[in-house]
Amino acid sequence: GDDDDDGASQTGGGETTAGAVQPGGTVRVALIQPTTEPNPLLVQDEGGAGMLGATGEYLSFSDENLELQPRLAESWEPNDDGSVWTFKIRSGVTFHNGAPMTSEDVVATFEKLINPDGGSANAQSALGGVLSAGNMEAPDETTVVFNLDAPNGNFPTLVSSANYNAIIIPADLDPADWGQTFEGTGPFKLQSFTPQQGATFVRNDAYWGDKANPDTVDVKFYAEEAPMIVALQGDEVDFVEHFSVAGGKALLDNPDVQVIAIQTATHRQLHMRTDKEPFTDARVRQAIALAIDRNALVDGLWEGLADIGNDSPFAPVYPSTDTSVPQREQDIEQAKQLLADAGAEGFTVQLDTWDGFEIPDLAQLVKSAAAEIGVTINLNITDAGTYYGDGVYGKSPWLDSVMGITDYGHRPVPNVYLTAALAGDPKLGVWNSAHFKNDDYDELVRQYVAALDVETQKGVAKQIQELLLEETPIIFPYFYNFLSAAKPNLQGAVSAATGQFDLSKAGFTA
Amino acid sequence: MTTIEDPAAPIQIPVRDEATIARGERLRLLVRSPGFILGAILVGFWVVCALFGAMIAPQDPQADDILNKLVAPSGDHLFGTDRLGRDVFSRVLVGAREILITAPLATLLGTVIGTAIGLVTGYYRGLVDDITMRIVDAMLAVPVIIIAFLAIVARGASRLTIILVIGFVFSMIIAKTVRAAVLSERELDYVQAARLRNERSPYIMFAEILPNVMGPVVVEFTVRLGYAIFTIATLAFLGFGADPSIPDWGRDIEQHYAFINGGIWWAVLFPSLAIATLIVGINLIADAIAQTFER
Amino acid sequence: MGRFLLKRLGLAAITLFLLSVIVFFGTQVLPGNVGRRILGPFADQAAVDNLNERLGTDRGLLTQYWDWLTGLFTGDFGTSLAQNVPVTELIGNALVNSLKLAAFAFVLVVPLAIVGGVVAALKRDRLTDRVITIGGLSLSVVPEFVSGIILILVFGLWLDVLPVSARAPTGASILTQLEYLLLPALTLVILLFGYIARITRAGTIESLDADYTRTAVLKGLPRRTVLKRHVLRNSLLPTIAVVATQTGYLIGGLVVVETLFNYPGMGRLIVTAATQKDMPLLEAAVLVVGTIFLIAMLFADLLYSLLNPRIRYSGAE
Amino acid sequence: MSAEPAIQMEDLEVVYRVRGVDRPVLRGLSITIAKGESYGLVGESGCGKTTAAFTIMRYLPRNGRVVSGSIRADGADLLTMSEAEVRRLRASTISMVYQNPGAALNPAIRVGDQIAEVFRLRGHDRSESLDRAQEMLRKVQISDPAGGMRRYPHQLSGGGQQRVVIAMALASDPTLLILDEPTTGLDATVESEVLDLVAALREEFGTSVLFISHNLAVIRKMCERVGVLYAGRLVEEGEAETVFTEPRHPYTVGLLRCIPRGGLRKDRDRLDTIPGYLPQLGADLPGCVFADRCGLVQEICRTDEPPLHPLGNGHSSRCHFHDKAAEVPYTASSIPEPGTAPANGDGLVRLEHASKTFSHEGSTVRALVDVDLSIAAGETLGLVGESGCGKTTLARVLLGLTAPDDGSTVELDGRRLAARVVKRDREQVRALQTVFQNPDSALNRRFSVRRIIGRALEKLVGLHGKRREERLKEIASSVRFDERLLSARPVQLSGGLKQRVAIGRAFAGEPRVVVCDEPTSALDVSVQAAILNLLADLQAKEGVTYLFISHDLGVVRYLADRIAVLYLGRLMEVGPAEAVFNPPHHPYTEALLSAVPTLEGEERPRIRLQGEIPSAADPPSGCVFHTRCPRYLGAICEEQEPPLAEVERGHYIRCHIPVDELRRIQAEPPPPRTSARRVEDDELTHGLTGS
Ligand SMILES: Nc1ncnc2c1ncn2[C@@H]1O[C@H](COP(=O)(O)OP(=O)(O)OP(=O)(O)O)[C@@H](O)[C@H]1O
Ligand SMILES: Nc1ncnc2c1ncn2[C@@H]1O[C@H](COP(=O)(O)OP(=O)(O)OP(=O)(O)O)[C@@H](O)[C@H]1O
Ligand SMILES: [Mg+2]
Ligand SMILES: [Mg+2]
Repeated sequence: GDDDDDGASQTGGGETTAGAVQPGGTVRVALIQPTTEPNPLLVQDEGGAGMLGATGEYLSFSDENLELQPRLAESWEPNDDGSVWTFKIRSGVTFHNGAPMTSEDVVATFEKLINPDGGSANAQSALGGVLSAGNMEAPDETTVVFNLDAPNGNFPTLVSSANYNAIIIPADLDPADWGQTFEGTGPFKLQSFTPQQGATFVRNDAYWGDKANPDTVDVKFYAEEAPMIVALQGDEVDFVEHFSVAGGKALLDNPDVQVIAIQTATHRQLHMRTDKEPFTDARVRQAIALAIDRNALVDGLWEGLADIGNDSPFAPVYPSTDTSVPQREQDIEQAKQLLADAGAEGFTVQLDTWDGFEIPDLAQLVKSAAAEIGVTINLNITDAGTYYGDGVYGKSPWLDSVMGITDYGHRPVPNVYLTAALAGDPKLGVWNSAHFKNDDYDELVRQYVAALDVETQKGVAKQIQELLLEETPIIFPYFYNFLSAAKPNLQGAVSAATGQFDLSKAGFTA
Repeated sequence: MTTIEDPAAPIQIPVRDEATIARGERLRLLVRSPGFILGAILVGFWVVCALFGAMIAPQDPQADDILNKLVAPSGDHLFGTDRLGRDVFSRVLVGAREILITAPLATLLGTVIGTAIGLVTGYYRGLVDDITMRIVDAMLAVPVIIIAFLAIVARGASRLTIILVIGFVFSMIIAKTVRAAVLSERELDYVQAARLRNERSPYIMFAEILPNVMGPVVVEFTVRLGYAIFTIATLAFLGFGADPSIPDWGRDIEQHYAFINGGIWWAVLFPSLAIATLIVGINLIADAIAQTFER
Repeated sequence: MGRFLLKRLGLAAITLFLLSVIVFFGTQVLPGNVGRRILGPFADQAAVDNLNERLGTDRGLLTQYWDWLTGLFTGDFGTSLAQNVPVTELIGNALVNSLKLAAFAFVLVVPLAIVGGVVAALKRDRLTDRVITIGGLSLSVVPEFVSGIILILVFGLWLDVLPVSARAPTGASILTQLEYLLLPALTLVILLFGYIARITRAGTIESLDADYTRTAVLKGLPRRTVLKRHVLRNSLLPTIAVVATQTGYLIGGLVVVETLFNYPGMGRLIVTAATQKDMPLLEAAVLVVGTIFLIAMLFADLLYSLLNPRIRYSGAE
Repeated sequence: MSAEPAIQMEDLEVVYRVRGVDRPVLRGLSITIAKGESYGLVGESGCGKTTAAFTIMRYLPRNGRVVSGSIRADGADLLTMSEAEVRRLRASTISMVYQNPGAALNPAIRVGDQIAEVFRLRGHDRSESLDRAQEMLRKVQISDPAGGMRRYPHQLSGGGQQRVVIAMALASDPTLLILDEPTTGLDATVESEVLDLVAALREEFGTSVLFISHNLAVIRKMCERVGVLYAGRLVEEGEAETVFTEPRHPYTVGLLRCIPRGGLRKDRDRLDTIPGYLPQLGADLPGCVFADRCGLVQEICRTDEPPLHPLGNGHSSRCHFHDKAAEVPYTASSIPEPGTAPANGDGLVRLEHASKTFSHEGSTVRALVDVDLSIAAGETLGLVGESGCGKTTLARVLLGLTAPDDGSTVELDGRRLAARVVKRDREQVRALQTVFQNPDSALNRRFSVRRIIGRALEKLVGLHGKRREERLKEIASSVRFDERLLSARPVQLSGGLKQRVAIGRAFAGEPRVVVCDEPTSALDVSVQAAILNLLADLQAKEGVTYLFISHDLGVVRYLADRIAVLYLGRLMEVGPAEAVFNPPHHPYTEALLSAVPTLEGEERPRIRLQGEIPSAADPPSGCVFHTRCPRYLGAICEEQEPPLAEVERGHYIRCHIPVDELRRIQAEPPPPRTSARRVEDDELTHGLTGS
């Protein structure tokens, strides 16, 4: 079931042109410029993830439906409580340099990623508290055993492509040198790479699976979205790895472009500090949430290409989300009433955030929504560096502000959102900008994480969703789609919400 | 002894030399030149908008209406609506305020500091002058936009930062111009005459020389003002500006230029025209002033 | 002349040194911590400290400056923090791109503007003059992001005759490369034409009004000869200086144009380096831009003195 | 040679369009210059001389236009010619040389090429043109013509540049050569050489000359016929001799009376002036153009334009009362009684071993070398010398504006003065004031006259408020400056009025010594006369001491009690005015004096200086004058610097030649020109060795 995906939809005026895909060819890709060197440990941006995924492969690939497609792992099994996971590694796979890929390489890769001094910050945000260094074994060439810190039902996802740093690299390769060769096992291998300009990849004829269709993939980096869009319109690229609704309006209405939309959990969190006036009272937080017209946001900001959020991280895309929990809708009257009840009418508060994506727009819309219930919001919009600061409590507007908007990228499971952003234990809740502390909640999350099957998860999820609706430490207004665009004659291009793209099956129709 | 050889003749205005035109005459000429008039109309319009824009504007420039975003110009919205459904016409009118506060202040700051530096270095010359001019040269080797950019990344995009950094860079350019004027001015005999009265150097610099270099200073001010607007708009375009709900031409363009290829031109065109007309207006004035001083 | 040159060179060297000081200490004002910038907000503080120590960014500023300066002399510009490649490599690529664009823009605009300025001067105060000066002025005050966008729309999308990004596919011929560079270069032409034409006009008028031109006319020389031999030679002197002063901007200040046309030149490199707090890259890039500017000024001085015997021989007397 | 005149202007009316109005500049000008004739055009600044010249060249400014009249050059109607014909005319028939040769040559082209251009135009090929150009340079007596070819204009001296311009003008072998103030701005010594050259070349080429100048003496020397222009109208015309000896127009009479000619002295004679100003450009002048300033004016003068009355022998005057012209009443009052006794022997100001060395770009210039000089209270010391000899430097050292070298002493009242004015006390600063050469530069153009003089009163005398205002008015009246003009700015004043303001400022602090650095050289003669009178009056009244610098020997002679002669920063001669002006004097002084053309036109024995002033950066050995000395003695001059010896009481000369020898040889006619320099005079040498 590789081709017809429910999660990905083709929208826009563009239709794929029918006809047989021709072999070979060069696919020209527009990719947002990576912010760091290509280094599996350092990458924490979309462009960088795209580079990793261009030649590297993961144990499994998290597809548009958040299902895991086996790649370097053929299969995986948990023990009874989900605290030990055993992965069967594919045999006969070689790196581009010809060396065989074995379980040793897998263990070495993950040891490097979670190394407490100098590992990958991003990989650790997923694996922290789940997997500790030294707890992996490779009993034979094709087996890897992960001994987890605590039971975890979603562990395979955490080591899949969703954790984009986790490409398997040779055990003896220093990740800092990865950029010189782009060593990996994927269907394409590096031909050339120029920092800040682009890279060219060619077919790996020694690939273990179906050989890639295009001869070459030519990636150009773009510092901004607009020129990428223009490049596609001007026929200078065939595939735009990612674009936004706001910047890509021209593509959405354009019959000469195919737009590929993937439902994701990417979202914004509007936090309100539960330990600071005026938001100590849950009714005040609810009032703000009720003032916002989410339908208008989804239609206006996202042209409908987003899911409405219900003030919990449980996005509609997650199988574990209980969709029967009633959706919060705009209700100005009730909001005013709640404010009156809480005795907090007409206050003024500052909203901190940064200048990226549609965030300033959202901030302004929140500001005018709040104005409707008599609340004055002053915007303080800075650059990302200022907003995130040092990323620790006391040194970061993100974590210290009374009210703020933070961007959260897509995760295949909601675990990070549930713990890092909301857990009361400061060791776990490292990004808890709302300073939310609720023991019931913490217990529910523990249960959710340990649950091994979707039905159990769903049961716990319902309780969490209801609890968060009541408490509303964070407003989740929407989860928006990941959009890629391609020329109509390009078929089979696949992208992932985490930034990787797979063009091995891509090709041009006549 | 009391014979008056020169009769009490009427004041000789341009008798001796048609080319030297008295000040009043100069002003009259200036005010009459078509370039100046056009420039004054353009700039005057925007100044009125800056002062009373909020009253003139048909709608609240900050009021969003997300479901009516990017609507083409029509009777309801003369210039259409922007990405949040705000009225572009109102935003353009009110947007004059932001730039007409920052740009003149920045230029004024640069002019005042630059004039002072230019006067002092040009008057004293010597080592201080050499060092100052080398530093100025070194600073000017880096493009203005880069310096401004670094300062803003460093200090945040507050109005104050923008004023300070642009003022700072301009002060060097202006210092060079003023210095050159002072260098030739200080060779004139009235400066020696002042020394022969035991005047203090500050008096000579600021009371005697300064009025005589005001011509280049005024010209520099107007020319720089145009550049200040250009630079500030460019910074806003690069994404530096304070609260995005406050109308700002450069930033509004930045927010919408990506829509152009989707056929949505109004949200960019009108603020662009606003910037262009304002700068053209200022340059026309600058040109007219420069020409009057040249005579 | 040797003396004149030597003096200029000496001054340029001092200026360059000051520039290095300004650049180095100026970039230190950027907020935030280098290690934190690289590792991102989510990284562990210990890892950040570790990295800072490894990068040497925890040492005293003067020590860092000294190391940097001595490094420069041995051709070691340092390693980019963000990209972990030698800074020279990144700058090399960007610089070549910037130089190409700048050269192309110059080749287009300088002759055009000189002709425009001279024609305006000859038709002083007549309609042609007004059209050239006011028209040029109006064009030159339209910010690049406005003119660039319009050019993209008209030539790239509607007429679809020119590529919209400036970067030609690798291995493209010179001609193709120029085709790709045409739109950004045109944007710069629009920006610079009015300015250069204005200076040329002023210079030409000055030399048209000069006594030596009168002498030439009164000698009975044909108008063409007067213009070619007597007027232009002297009138282009100010233009040289002005063209030179634009190089700094053209090499390092094209942030907007490079962004619009997705052209990886020095301007964008500097902006990226600044936002990423990639100090070695930022410092080196700004220094390179400044140096090129100074070289251009030096070159202009030289040319100026070659065309102007007063300067050429002043050292000799 | 045909009988056609070289140029014939007939009823020429020329206007300039200023702010939309046509303003007449030339009013019915008719001048005819015969082939081979030299014609002089004189008149105050702004009367239209240059306009006339450019009209002939068909080179009026863009706003200028010929309204009516005709010009015929060699028979052809010049005003109706096509552009191409005009070009041919300029290339072959009429050439022009004008003031400021430095600007007239293209700075970027070698002079040889600039001259050769003319020959190329006439169809010669490149190398031939260059040869001919070199030949022209030889003709204009450029030393080393071959080397001169390769020089750039800035590498030549002012005189050299003017020679090149003349060479260029004559290269086309024109019928008519127009010279517009060709020597204004040049030193008298250089001027006389250039004038000699022009005269010689005119003879050689047989060219007609239109010679424009405001210097009557120069015109007298150079021209056969002369026309006097006033406000665009020719008011008198005739043989130069006749016009200058028997002027028949009040304007000409006035001009001649203004000039401090030989023999006039401030204590005996008063210069006459012409009151008022030239009418404004384009003023409506229905009657006689000169009526407003004329001492003979009658009602008819204001209403009826006088015709050009022929007076016989080509002499004509445009005056209703031409027969009474010579009797125009004098405007000036009598000589004022001296207030204090002039010139008592004691030095009020003294310079001792005053030296000044400038270093510039590695080379050093000794602008002043060991000058000893004292000026007595109440006297006027005239300081003369060629341009660059250090006159201004000396003045600035005295004033404290330039610090002299160590070892130099400046004393006032026997008390040593600080080197810099800032270190001097208020009384000392007050005591020494100055009047600068150029009032445009000396007066702050942003200040009103009131502020300019008032500030001096405040700073120097400490007067404020009402007392300041009172004193201000007193000063204004003593410099004859209408107090109604006190709020005017300098730009609104004429040159003469500006200089009065400058003088008023200098006198505000009741100074004891006033340094006047060429105070009248930027002014017209009539204005100059008024200023000189004023200075003389002020001295008589206030008893001030003057250090009066000028390159115009006539002016110096009129005003100075004693005279000092500087050459290359050295004092060559100093003594009472009459002693210096009469033999025996230093050969350099002798040469300076003989270079000045006189109004009387009498051909004085001419001593010519050879070569150019040596560079002050690299002065000759021995006597610095030996390279140019017409009375060069021999090796001793090159080896030994002569002392400044007292030859008579109070008269010092720095020369190896004994004073008696000087007296004797200077009474004789000068040695022939060619032998001037290196020929040894046995007798002299003997005389010297004998002593
Ligand atoms: N282009 C012009 N436009 C208007 N007025 C002019 C122009 N050129 C000269 N004038 C005026 O015309 C008058 C005559 O000028 P012109 O230069 O012919 O006088 P001149 O006798 O040569 O004076 P000078 O001795 O100062 O050279 C002056 O009042 C001058 O100011
Ligand atoms: N500031 C200076 N720096 C260098 N050299 C100078 C300076 N001022 C004067 N000189 C030189 O000193 C010499 C004497 O100059 P000074 O101005 O005293 O001459 P002057 O007799 O007043 O000449 P003029 O008649 O032209 O006014 C000249 O060679 C001049 O070039
Ligand atoms: Mg003249
Ligand atoms: Mg002098």
